[in-house]
Amino acid sequence: ECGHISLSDPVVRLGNPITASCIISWNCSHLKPEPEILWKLESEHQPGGTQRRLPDGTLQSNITLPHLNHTRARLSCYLQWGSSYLQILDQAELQAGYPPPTPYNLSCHMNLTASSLICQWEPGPDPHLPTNFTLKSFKSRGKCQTQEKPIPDCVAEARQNHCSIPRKHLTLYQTIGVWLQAENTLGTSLSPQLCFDPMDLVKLQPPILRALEPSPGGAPALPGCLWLSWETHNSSWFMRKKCELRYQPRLAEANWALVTPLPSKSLHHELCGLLPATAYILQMRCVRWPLPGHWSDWSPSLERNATE
Amino acid sequence: ECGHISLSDPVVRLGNPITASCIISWNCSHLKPEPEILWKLESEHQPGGTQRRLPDGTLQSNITLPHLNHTRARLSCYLQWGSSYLQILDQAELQAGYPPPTPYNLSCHMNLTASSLICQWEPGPDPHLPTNFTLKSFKSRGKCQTQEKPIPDCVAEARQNHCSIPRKHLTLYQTIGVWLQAENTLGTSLSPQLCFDPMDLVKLQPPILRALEPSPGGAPALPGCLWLSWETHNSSWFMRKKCELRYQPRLAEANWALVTPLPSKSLHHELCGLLPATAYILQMRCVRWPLPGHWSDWSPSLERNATE
Amino acid sequence: PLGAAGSLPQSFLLKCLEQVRKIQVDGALLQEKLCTTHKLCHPEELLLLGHSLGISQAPLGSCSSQDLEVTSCLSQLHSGLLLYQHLLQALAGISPEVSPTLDLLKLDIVDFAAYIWQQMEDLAMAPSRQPSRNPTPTFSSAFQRRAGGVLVASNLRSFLELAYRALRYLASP
Repeated sequence: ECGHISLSDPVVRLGNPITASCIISWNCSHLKPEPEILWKLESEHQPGGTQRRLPDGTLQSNITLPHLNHTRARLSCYLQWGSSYLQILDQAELQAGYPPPTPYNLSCHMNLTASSLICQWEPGPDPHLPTNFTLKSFKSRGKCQTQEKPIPDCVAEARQNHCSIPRKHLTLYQTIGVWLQAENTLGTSLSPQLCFDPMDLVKLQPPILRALEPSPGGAPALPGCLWLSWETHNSSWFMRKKCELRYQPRLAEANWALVTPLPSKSLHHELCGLLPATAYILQMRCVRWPLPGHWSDWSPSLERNATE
Repeated sequence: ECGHISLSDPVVRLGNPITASCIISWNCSHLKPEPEILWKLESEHQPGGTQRRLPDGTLQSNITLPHLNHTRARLSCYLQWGSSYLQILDQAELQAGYPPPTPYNLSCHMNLTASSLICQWEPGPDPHLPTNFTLKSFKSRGKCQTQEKPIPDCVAEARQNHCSIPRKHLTLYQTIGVWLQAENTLGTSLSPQLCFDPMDLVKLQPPILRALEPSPGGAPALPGCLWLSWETHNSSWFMRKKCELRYQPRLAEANWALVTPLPSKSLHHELCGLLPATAYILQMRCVRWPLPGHWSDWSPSLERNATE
Repeated sequence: PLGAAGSLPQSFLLKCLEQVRKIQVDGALLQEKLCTTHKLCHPEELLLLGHSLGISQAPLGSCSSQDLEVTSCLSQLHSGLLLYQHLLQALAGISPEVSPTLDLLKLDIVDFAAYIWQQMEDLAMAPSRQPSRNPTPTFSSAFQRRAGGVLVASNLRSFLELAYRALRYLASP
């Protein structure tokens, strides 16, 4: 081999020193006048290489870059003799960054429609190195002191800060232990462990809100009323839940009024005491109840005019 | 097994007869009074089953449906004894259709941008059965009398009547033999074989046509003129080609006028002799030339007013 | 000394010219990719390495205009294309960004070599055996494959320029 760069470490902490050595074979270096080994970081000349001829005739240069401040950089070993063109003999890819910061805000919710447990997290500052995030979990009981059965790792896709554990890997209504492992060449870090029953973190789909006409045959409609019906997504049909309705007139600086608790389904709900002939915005959300769960997102807004 | 239907053939030609036999085990048929095996096609009772008790105690019924006119149908074997509910013991899926018709109008063109040979065909009337279309081809020389090297099959996606052979499977500038095989449960049919050099079937991308302002410094523009430039897609840069321009005034029943041949690139082309101050629609297409090839599609229309 | 120039079909020469231009485009793309992706833009910086790796130039002496001899020119063109085909094969695994361009260049060279050989056979101009394979350099690192790519593309460029001049001369009426 004509020339070869070897590195103290191909990946270092950003700002740390890195030492490289370039060895050039006899047949590539027995030139007149005696050639000089030069170093470049990207296209910038790097002085300070110490060069010597080894007993076996090879030519060696060592250099230490005191602070590597590039997250990616190409280090090149050149040979110069006389007025000839600088000859590149080898290049090495340098990488610098940080060990993975401890991921935080790990939170999960059970999605009944997708039948999977979705966990997301905050990765923390960018370590500038390819970092793998793996959601580790195990089936357990009680406070997750013992690992009953491991659950296959859930490896997040590149640059994604969420991962889904499919239903077939979960035991519902029993606790599972979950934590996140972040790993790159410079180290590994673990998030705190969570311990929960996936069903206690169920997040329902938003309910479906529909406007109704005033009841046809009924008494003449009072002013300042409107009628609506709602139902929840069938994937959570089996769950007892409660809902709440918020509404506000479509006026500047209006505040939300809240009606809570409401049943998870109503074929005909009358809302009165509103400003007559005024447009109102209504939204609803539901939560598993009395058993624990996450509130669903608010439903898409329904716009409706109160009666005159 | 309680009951089992066996068929002469699970797939028959539409309108052909089909024979089925239903065998019911002793422990499912030793009932009082002697049970009767009944047949239904979908939900329609089928008379004509011949029933007998076999020496080993099993009960068997055979039936022949003279003309199966459903392309898909479910044949069910029932047991009735006394006034009890009819019991389904087995079901079989019947399929009927036709052998694949001979595909026709097989044609191919070489797409330089996608670097692949795209062949399409007419599948012929629907045989009502899942039918696979496979483009078969081989590398050859001259008139494709000899198979030099097979090319991997190109299996068309379901309900697609085209297939693309990627560049890595092709030898350009040498002839390849290509034909289409259509296959389903009832048979196979082959299209006639084509023999061509893929590059002789190159179809260029349409050229890019641009309007130009009258040359700034030049003499005052004559009435009834317009200026344009054009260039072809860089994927065919290496090919010698010719182009043609067609234009017509944006008037009812106007006819296209044709300017041919034109070079494949022009930085500044003047077109005069037009109706002054009239809007014109212009389009251009190109073809490999003098070597053979397919004309490109016409370029998107360019609309321009001729000078007053 | 044109030799069998008259016997070369015009469509053969036109298709040869087209293939040379196609390979020139592929080669230029390879050089551009190696420069933008790996900052290896100057073959002059890699001559010493190229010499030590044994990357040789393909001779085209019989195609130079002074003493153009058709049969040996086609034969040298064919052998040269085989040399570049094997050199490019040795560069496999050059880098994910450059590989697609390298593969397309290789395919076009393989096809052009096969096209010339077939025509020489059809015109009974082909030597009895395909030329023996020169020893191909071994590239022992990603850097050497990229540097080798720059040198091969540069050599191929001058090889094709010479070939193009000869073919255009043969195709001229």
